[in-house]
Amino acid sequence: MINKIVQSMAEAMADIRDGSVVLIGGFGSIGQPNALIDGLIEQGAKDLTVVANNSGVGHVGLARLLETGRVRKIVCSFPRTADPVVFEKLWREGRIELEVVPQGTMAERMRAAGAGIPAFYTPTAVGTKLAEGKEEREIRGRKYILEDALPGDVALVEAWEADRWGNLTYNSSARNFNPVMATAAALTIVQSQHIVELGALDPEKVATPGIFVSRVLHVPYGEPTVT
Amino acid sequence: MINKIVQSMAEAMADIRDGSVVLIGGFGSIGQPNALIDGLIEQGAKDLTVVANNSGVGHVGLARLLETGRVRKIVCSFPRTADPVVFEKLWREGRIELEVVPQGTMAERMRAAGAGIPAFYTPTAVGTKLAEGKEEREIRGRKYILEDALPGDVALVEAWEADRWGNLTYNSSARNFNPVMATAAALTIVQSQHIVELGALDPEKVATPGIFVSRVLHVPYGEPTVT
Amino acid sequence: MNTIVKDNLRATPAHQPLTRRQIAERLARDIPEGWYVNLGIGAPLQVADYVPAEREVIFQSENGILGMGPAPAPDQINRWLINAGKQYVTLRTGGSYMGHADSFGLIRGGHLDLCVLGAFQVAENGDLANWATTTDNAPAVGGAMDLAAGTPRLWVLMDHTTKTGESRLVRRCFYPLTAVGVVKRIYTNLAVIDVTPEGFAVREMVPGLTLEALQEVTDAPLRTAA
Amino acid sequence: MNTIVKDNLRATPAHQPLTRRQIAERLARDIPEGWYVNLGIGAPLQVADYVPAEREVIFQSENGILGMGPAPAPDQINRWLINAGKQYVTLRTGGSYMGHADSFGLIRGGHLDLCVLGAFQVAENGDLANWATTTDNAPAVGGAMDLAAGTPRLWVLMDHTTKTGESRLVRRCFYPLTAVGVVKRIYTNLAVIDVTPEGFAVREMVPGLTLEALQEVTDAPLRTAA
Repeated sequence: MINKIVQSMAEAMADIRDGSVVLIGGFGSIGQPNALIDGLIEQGAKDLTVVANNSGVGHVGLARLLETGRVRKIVCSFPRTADPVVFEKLWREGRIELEVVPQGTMAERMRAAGAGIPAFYTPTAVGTKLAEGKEEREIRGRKYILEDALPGDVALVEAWEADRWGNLTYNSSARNFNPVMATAAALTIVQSQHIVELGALDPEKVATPGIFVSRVLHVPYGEPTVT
Repeated sequence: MINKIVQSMAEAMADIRDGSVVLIGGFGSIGQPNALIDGLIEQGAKDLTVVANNSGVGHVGLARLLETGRVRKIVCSFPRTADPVVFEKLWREGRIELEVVPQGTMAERMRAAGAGIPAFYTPTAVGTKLAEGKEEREIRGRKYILEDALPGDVALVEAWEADRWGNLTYNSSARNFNPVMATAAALTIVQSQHIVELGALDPEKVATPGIFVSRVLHVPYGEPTVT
Repeated sequence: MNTIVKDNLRATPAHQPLTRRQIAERLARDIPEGWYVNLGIGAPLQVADYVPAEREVIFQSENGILGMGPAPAPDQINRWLINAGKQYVTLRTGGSYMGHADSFGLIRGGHLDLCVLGAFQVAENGDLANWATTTDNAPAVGGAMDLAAGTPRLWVLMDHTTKTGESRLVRRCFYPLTAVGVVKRIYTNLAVIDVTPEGFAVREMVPGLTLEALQEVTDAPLRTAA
Repeated sequence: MNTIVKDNLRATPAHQPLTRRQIAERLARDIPEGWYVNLGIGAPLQVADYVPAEREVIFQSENGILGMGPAPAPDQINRWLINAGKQYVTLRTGGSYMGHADSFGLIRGGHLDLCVLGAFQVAENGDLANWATTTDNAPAVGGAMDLAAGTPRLWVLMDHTTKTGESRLVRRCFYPLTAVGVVKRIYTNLAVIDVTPEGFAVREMVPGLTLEALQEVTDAPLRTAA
C-alpha cells in the first residue's frame, strides 16, 4: 500500500543535505509551511539556497530560518514585507546573497523545471537591470530574454487536504507557489491541515496530484495569524 | 452584466475569418466539439489551418470539416484513427498540408502561446526526423531543440459545465487539449453540456477560468457514441 | 522648472489638484463592464472602490485570485485569502483560484484587459520606472515587471510631481526601468495623459488648469490629444 | 543470420518463446509498488493486467489520467473516460484528471518511474525506433517522442524478431528514430536484456535457450549481464 503520510517531523525531514536548494511555498505568510521550516531548522541542514517569494516576517518561519545563518543565498521576488528585519540585517551585513527575480519569471522557471523545459524566452524584464547578463533575442519582432529552469532539491509545501497518495488541495489564495514548487523539486515534503481518506478528494479538483509529492505530515495548526 | 452565453450557433461563429488558425479540442472523439465544428462548416470560413490531436473519424466532426476542402493545413500528433478515411484520401492526393508534432510538444507550444512565452527548448524529438530544420542547443550537457509558441485565432472547446462568466469544468478525460487551447486563442468558443448559475462552480475546481473564454453555446448532446 | 514656478502653480486658485482617491475615482470611470483588471499595490487598489457593483469588472490578484472582491466584514475574514498587498479580501460570486504559474501565465500571456500601476516616473516613450529609486534597500520587484511586460493596456496612476515638485513625466526615466515602452495612459492629480508615438498627449485637465500651466510642471513636452 | 539458422532455432524443442501476454506478465513482475507507470498503446497496455490490485502501481495515461484502472463493466462505462488507445477505462480510487499541458509536463519533466513502449527496433546504444517504418502512410507520432525523451526509465516490450525473422535488436536502427539513447531494458519473447554503456547485456532467457542460440537471432552482440 502506498502511504506517503509520515508520522514524525524527523521522518519528514530525512535526507535533506547541506547545500540543498530548498523551494518554500507561500505568498507572505499565507501558504507558507512554517512547521516544516521549523523542522528544517531542527534538522540542521546548512549552506542552503532558499527560493521563496518573500524573505520572511518578524522572527518566525522563513525569517527564523534565515536568522540561523544556514541560508547562503535567497532567490525571491520581493524581499520586503511589513517586518523584514532579519533579512535586511543579514543583507546589509553582506551575510546573505540575494537573487531578485520577477515573480512571474520565478514561477515560470520552476514550472519549466517541473515540466522538463530547460530554458525559455520571456518578455519580462527586457531592457531592465534584471536582464543584465542574460541572452536577449528578437523573436517575431519583439525582444525577449532567455531564462533557465529553476529546479529544487527539496520543496516545502503547505496544503489544505492530503490523502495517502499525496494528492493535495489548497485553501483559496494559499495555493500560490505551492503547486508549482511541488513539481519542481526532487523531494517534495508537504504539511497539510487535513488528512483525508483516499478517494475523498474529487478527481476533478485535485490541485497537486500525488506524483509530485514525496511525504505528507499532518499539521493541523489552525489559522494563520499574520499575512 | 457579463454574459458570454450566446443563443445561436450563428452568434457563436461570428467573425471567424478565412485563413484562420483554428484550435480544436478533443482526443479522438472525446472532448471534441462536434457541434461547433458543424457550425464552422455552416459558417463557411475557408483556407483554415486546423490544430487538433487527430485528424477525424469517419465522416463526422473534424473529418466532415476536412471533407469540405476548407482546411489548407492540419497540425496534429496522430493523423490516424480507427477510420481516418477522409484525411488519408486528402493527404494522398496532396490536397492537405500536414505538420506532425509530438503530442506533448503540441500541447506545450499552445501552453506557451497562452502564457506569453514565444519559444522554449525541449528534449522531445531531439535526434529525430521531426527535429529537422529546428535549432538545436546544448544546455547543461543535454541536447534540446527550440520550439515556437503555437497561437490560434480561434479555439473550439467542449466543456461539461459553464457559467455566464465562461468558467468551465470538463468531464474526466474529455479535458485533454481543451483547457490549453482555450488559453492559446484570441477567440475561444465553447460548447457546453450544461449551463449553470454563476457561483454554482466550486472556485477551487474551475478548470478554465472565464478570462480565457469568449462565447459559450449550450449543446446538451448527451453521450459521445464513438471514441 | 524652478521653485518659484512651482509655488506659483500651487498658489493658483483657479485649479484644485485631485486627491489620490479622486484620481482612482476618475480612472474607474474609464473601465467598462467586462474588463479583466489587475490593480497594483497601493493607490491603484482604490480604483476598485469606485467601480459600482452593477458594472461587472473582474479584478485579478497576481497571487492567484480571479474575481477578487472587497475587504471582508471583520467577522467574515478568510485568513487564507489575501490580495497582492497582503490585505484580507473576498472572492466574488463567479471567482476562482489558481496557482502562481497559471496566474502569471495569464498575466504574461496578455489576457488582462488592463493593469493599473503606480510609478515613480513615466517617460514619453512609455518607459515605466516603478520598482526602485535607490540602492540602499535590497531590491524588490514583485510582479511589477511581469504585469508591465505582459498586459497590453497599462495605465499609471500617480501624482504629477514628487513631493518636492519634480515632474514624474519625463523625457527619459533616470530611475531603474520596470519595462520599456509599455505605458499607454497616465492618470495624475492634474490630468489624464495618453502616451502616443508622438509623446505625451493631454486628454483632460482638472478644471481651471491650462496646458501652459501643466507644461510648467512637466519635464517632457505635452500636446493636446487629437 | 540466415533462414536456415532461424528455422533451426524455431525447430529447437528445448525452448518455448513467450506469448505477448507472457512477456507482459514477465515485465509486470519487475514493477514494484509505488511506481508511476505509463504503458504504451498495444501490447504494453496488457502489463496492467498482471499487476495484482494489492500491489499499488499508479498508471498514467497521457490523455490526462493519473491512476487509471481497468476496463469498466459494460453497464458501467463512462463514455468520456478513455485511455491513450481510445478504449474505455476506469479511474482508481485516488486517481485524478488533468489536461494535456499538465499531463505532458509531468511526462517531459521525468516524474514517471517507468514507461513501457513497443518498438520496431532498439539499437545497442538505446536508440528507439517505434513510430514509423514506411513513408507510405501519413506520419503519426502521438506521444511516443515525449514519453521516450521524458521518462528516465524506458523499457521496451516487443518480439525479439520480426515475423520474417529479422532481429529487432540492432547495432543501429534503420527505421526513423523516436529518441536517441533512451531504452534501458528490453523484454522480448526470448529474453530480458539490459541496454548498458557496453551494449546489450542478457539478464535472463526463456528456459532451454542458450546465449549462443539467442545471439544467432540477434544482430547486435550480446553478453551476459554482470
